[in-house]
Amino acid sequence: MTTDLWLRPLIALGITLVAAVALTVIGIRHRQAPPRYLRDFPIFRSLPGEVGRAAEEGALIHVTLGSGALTGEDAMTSLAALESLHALFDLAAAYDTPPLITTGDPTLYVLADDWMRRAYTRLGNPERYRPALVQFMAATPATYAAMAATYLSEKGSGTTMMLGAFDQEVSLLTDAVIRHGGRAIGGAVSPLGLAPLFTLLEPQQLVLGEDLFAGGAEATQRSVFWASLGVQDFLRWLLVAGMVLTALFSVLGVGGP
Amino acid sequence: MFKRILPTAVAISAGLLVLLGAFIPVDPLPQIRAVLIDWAMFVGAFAFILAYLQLLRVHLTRLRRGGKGKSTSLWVVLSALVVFVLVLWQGPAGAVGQTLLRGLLAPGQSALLALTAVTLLLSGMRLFKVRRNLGSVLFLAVVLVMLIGSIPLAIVPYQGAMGTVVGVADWLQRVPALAGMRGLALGVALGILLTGLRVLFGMTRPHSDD
Amino acid sequence: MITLIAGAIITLAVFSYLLGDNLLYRWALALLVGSGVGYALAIVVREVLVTRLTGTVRSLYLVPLILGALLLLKGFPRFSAFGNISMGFIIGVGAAVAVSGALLGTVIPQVRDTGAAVTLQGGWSPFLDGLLALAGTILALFAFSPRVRVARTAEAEAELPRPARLGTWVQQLGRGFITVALAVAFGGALTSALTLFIGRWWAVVGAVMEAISRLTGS
Amino acid sequence: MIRCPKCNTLNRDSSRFCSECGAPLYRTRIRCPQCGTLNPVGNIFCDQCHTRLVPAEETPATPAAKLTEETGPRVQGISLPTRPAPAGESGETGAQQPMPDWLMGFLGPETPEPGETSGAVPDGLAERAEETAAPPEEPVTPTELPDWLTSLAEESAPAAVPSRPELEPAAELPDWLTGLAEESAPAAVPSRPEPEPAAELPDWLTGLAEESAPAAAAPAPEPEPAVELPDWLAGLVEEAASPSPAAPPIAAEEGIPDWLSGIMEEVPAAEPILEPEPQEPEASLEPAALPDWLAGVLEPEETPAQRPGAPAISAAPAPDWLSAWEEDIEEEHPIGGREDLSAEDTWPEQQAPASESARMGAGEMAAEVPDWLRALGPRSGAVAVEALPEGLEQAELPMWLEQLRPPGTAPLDSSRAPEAPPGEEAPVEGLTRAEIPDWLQPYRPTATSPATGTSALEMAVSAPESEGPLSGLAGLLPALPGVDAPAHFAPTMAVPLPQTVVQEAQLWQQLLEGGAGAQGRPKPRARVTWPAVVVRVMVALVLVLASLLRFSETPLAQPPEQPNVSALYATIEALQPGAEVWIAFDYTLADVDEMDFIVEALLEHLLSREARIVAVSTLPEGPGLIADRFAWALGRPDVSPDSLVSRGFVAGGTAGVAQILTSATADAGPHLLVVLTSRPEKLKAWVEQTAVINGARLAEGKPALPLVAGVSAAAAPQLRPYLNASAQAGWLSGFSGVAAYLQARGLPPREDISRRLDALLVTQWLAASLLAAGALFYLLAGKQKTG
Repeated sequence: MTTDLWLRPLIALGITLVAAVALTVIGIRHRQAPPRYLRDFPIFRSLPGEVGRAAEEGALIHVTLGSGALTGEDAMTSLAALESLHALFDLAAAYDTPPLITTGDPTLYVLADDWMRRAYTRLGNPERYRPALVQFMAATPATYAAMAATYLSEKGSGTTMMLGAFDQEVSLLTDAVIRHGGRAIGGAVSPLGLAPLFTLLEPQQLVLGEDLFAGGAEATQRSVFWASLGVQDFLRWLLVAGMVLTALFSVLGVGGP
Repeated sequence: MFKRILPTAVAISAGLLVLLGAFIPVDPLPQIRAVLIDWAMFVGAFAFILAYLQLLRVHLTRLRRGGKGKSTSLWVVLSALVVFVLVLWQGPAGAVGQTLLRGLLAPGQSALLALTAVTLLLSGMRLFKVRRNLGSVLFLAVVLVMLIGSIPLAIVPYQGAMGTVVGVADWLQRVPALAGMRGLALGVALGILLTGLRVLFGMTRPHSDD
Repeated sequence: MITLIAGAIITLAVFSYLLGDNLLYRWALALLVGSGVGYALAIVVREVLVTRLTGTVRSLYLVPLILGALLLLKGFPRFSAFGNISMGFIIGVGAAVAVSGALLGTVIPQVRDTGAAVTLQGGWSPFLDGLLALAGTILALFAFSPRVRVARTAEAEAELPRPARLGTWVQQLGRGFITVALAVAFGGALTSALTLFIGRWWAVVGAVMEAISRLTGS
Repeated sequence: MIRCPKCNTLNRDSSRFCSECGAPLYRTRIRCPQCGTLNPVGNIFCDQCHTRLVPAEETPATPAAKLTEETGPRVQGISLPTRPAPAGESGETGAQQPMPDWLMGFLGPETPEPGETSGAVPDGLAERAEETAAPPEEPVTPTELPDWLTSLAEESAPAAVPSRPELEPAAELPDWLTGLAEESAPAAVPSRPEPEPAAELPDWLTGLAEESAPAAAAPAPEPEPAVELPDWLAGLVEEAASPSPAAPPIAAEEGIPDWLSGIMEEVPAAEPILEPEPQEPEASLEPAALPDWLAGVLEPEETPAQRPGAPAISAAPAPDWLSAWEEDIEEEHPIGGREDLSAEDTWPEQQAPASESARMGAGEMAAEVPDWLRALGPRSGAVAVEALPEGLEQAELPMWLEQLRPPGTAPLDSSRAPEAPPGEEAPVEGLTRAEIPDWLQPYRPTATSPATGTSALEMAVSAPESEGPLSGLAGLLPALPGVDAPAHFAPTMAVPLPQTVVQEAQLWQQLLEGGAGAQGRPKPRARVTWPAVVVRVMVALVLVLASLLRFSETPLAQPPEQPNVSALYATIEALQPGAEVWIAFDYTLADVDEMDFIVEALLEHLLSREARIVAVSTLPEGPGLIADRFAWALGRPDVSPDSLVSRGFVAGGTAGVAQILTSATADAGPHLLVVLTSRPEKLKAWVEQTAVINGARLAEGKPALPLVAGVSAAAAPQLRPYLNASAQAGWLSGFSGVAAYLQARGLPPREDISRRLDALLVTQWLAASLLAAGALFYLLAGKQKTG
């Protein structure tokens, strides 16, 4: 047991270096000849479509980003959720039917606020950006979900997007969606957050676990994101090989449990 | 300069230092990691101040504009200011802090999460309205076994049947659910790894204006 | 006594949501949000800022103090760009901590334990359980692989080359294991919520009984 | 299904890459936010409605900036997510000259490829764009030049034409204009594997091939040879392009016919777009030297069977008006049969009067041939071409021209053709002023001051300077349009637009402006139907009753035996008196009702083992919870205050946990770490950072720090992989876990614990039956609906 603990940082360092090298190699190879096939993620491509539909119906798009702090465990989950909404920020700024973005963590609020302001600046009219578009709603997950749910009933939301670090409290949001109607798209990484979303959304509206990290690739279409998916695949085979080898050693009784 | 280059440089250097501090347990790297993490928490506190001020601004605007939701905004602003001042003055262990905790915050938030018992049930009951496939049948069957099998009945005649349901519930949690949770967790860990590496190597710069 | 009565009132106000979105519920929620934010900020200021700035190694916190001040400039759109450095610092450290945690706390231990569970030492039953857990974990992992080509319709299935059809099977089985995991999580969440539900109503009944006994003096 | 241009494999509609060869399957442009037009990436303003596409201060320095991985393509203006074209695939990026405005007006918004929902265009707007745009025809790709023209193109195409990805042709344009559109963005001209056999040219055109061949042989000095518009169009282009005199046509010096040279210099090659176009198969690419409008004109209509990208098989059918006289020519002068005719006597002037049928009611116009045809000139071997039918303007317009007549404008007779606008220079020697067809006249933008009818620009130029050193002098400084123009300068169309077009524009405008206004009109909320409220209230009532009522005196439920609970008990039981135990209070206020029982059970056992408790929390509400639980602990007998120490709140989530545990490697480190949490990511953070710390502790030769956990029932399933992995020292979850732990300690069963356990059992059974009932209801309801 003790050698394994000492060995663990070394293996972790090795995996990080392998991932970094793979990201560079696959990135370069990807730019020359795109991969033979990649599963597409229609749900992220439909996000910008929602802006147009909302613009036509005059309805509100409500984006809830969850309570994942940027210094915490869910930092990268919150960042992945923001990256998958990249195209939405630009289009919303362009059509001037901006979504209402809410979050339950201060650091995530500051970053989301930055992204929205930059979308307007990229469009060339930073003065049309209004600070109320991105709101920090509450300090605890339960009150955040309940408060966000009241916005659905107040503003008659057209589309509700629940992407990010959610747990059991997302059920308050799904209940509001059932009561007040409107379209919904949801994605989370924790099973506690996915379970209520599973009962509310159809398969094509639900983003399961690792798929949330593919949102950036679909939204920004940058080759570094597609290369990341390629590296994730490469590392996936590495993990499977590791599990099978460990199992073999374990069956043969080599190496402690 | 301030918009792009400096933030990216700071993010990459601080990130790599913290990463090496975790992977190479050789002094002074772990100490540098601890200091940088402590600083990150310190700077995070300022983000909380900013978010607090923005919350007050939004609700004060709604108050000024009047109309629907005016009274709720009044409650939010008043309670936010009063509680902040009192708890800042006395601290969490003070009389005001404890009374607030036991009389308002804990019961209120518990009640909100207790509401999820009803909302989960209601959304679970509509499962077959949303999805009518093999997946939802499997989902419902496992939920039923979990609910019935998590607490064994003390009444003797049901011991036999009850035992199998409890046994199945336990097996479900120990093997297939464990496999699914691990697959989900490992997939998410890979996603976190690559998203983090993109930030650490400056390939994506969520913090800069570009 | 006051906390009990107050707790009961706020609980009933929150549960009034079941009857419909009413003003009582909105006020109770507003009170919870406002006091929750005020309480949390007071703790953060006291326990994080004040303790460090008045502590022994005050000088160590000069740099984060500057970064914090720059972050406050994010509140003014014109100077917002100066806050990018602070966000860069937070996101850089957060990314490193998340990556190191993911590798050291999730990837390596989970890979090792999934393999280690396949052992003949405990007899056939644990061995089969371990084997099924190993297969399930691998299938659940491949349920997300973008390289696994999935055919959603019969014609698309016919077009896929034979080895790729295996991908569809892998993904469906992997999703099966994940559905079982989500169902178990749903059961756990419901159990937890029911525990809180019972606790809250017992607290309300307790408070009412307490109030009655205080009033009637018995 | 989309067919891959590279290997012809069929792919699913939504595929982004070919499943066989991996070639990308989609295109990109910058979609104008105002009118939805897809503009070439190089544009700063939208070609259609002039909305600014590029942020004010970031106009790109050089349009031909190299695409790099880091900076990625300089997304100029509002760019829908554009997949950067890897530099290798798209060939070098050349500067793309924006198509002349008057031409773009005809092209209209580009409709997406059938079947491909360009995800970035909102569905609603995409559909509206489809409704308003003309039904998309099968796009005539510039690649299918008839063989006879391709050979011509080879001879006239300069060798050094850089390869350029072809642009997507405007789909719904008539052929002759499509040619024009493509000409302004000519197809890439890769090196051709083998020259196509010279097909039999119609006589009147063969001359063209030879005459233009020598010109092409001379290497074009630089830049790429722009194709010359026919005079009747060239005149228009010069006027619309800019006041500055057009560069002298290159072809003029080297003897290329005027109509050819004019086109070559007026409309240089288009800039390549970012998105790698589906690569047309090599063989079918057409040379850039020939004017596409001509190719379009001389090509036969693309037969539907000929799918874009398919190798060019047969020449596109000539439009009706041309094919009409080709037949006539065939009858009287079979093509290719008349080598003996010399160059002089092959042109209409010297021809015998055209046969009656070819004239299409020709009047006195037989002699006066339109310039663009006269420039084709007598060719050696070209068959004598009958006099053109009656002047094109008068003749009954051919079908392909008729489509272009704007609605409601009656055909004008040539007499009303406007004279050259005032201030036009004298026609250049050798260039005859083209007679602009009447239907094009209304669309010539003229800037006239309302009062005097003279151009407002001329007024600005003729007015004497009022201040500065040149005051009093007039006309010295060139008038910069838009800068010096007087305030009331308002360019007006010569003819008011028809009502239908104006209404449609207003509708679009309302839609776009209404976006913000419509924000105030929230979508009507779905009324909450009373059955839903009844079900909701019934479910809540049933649960409340089940929670509060007592169904039997004897306990219904018994605590489950859980190995992890026994392991936890053993670990705490093995603690030495005075051992330091760190407890992390990481549950939220919402879980207080469940976690309190767990905390009390563990605290009670730890205090009975005389352990020194150090409490810490990574949640803001943690210190309050710690104080509350410590107050409860101090209320118990024989508990001294100094055995309870609170380190308070540590911010930063995982970072905070790492910071706490970093100090744990100091010598007086803890002997046991107890994590009490209801949020899975909190325990994951503690488990992961403990692994990091134990690595460091191991390096210092210290034993690893054991970790035990008390988690809520909700978090348990998700944490089981972590708890098994590291917390071999044991863990418990939920209220049933507390009951099992107390039973493991051998304590007498507590009344409140067993009653609460019974209530939990009953509510769980009730919940299971409600779920089953719901499922049954919707299954039956579904059957009725489908039945």
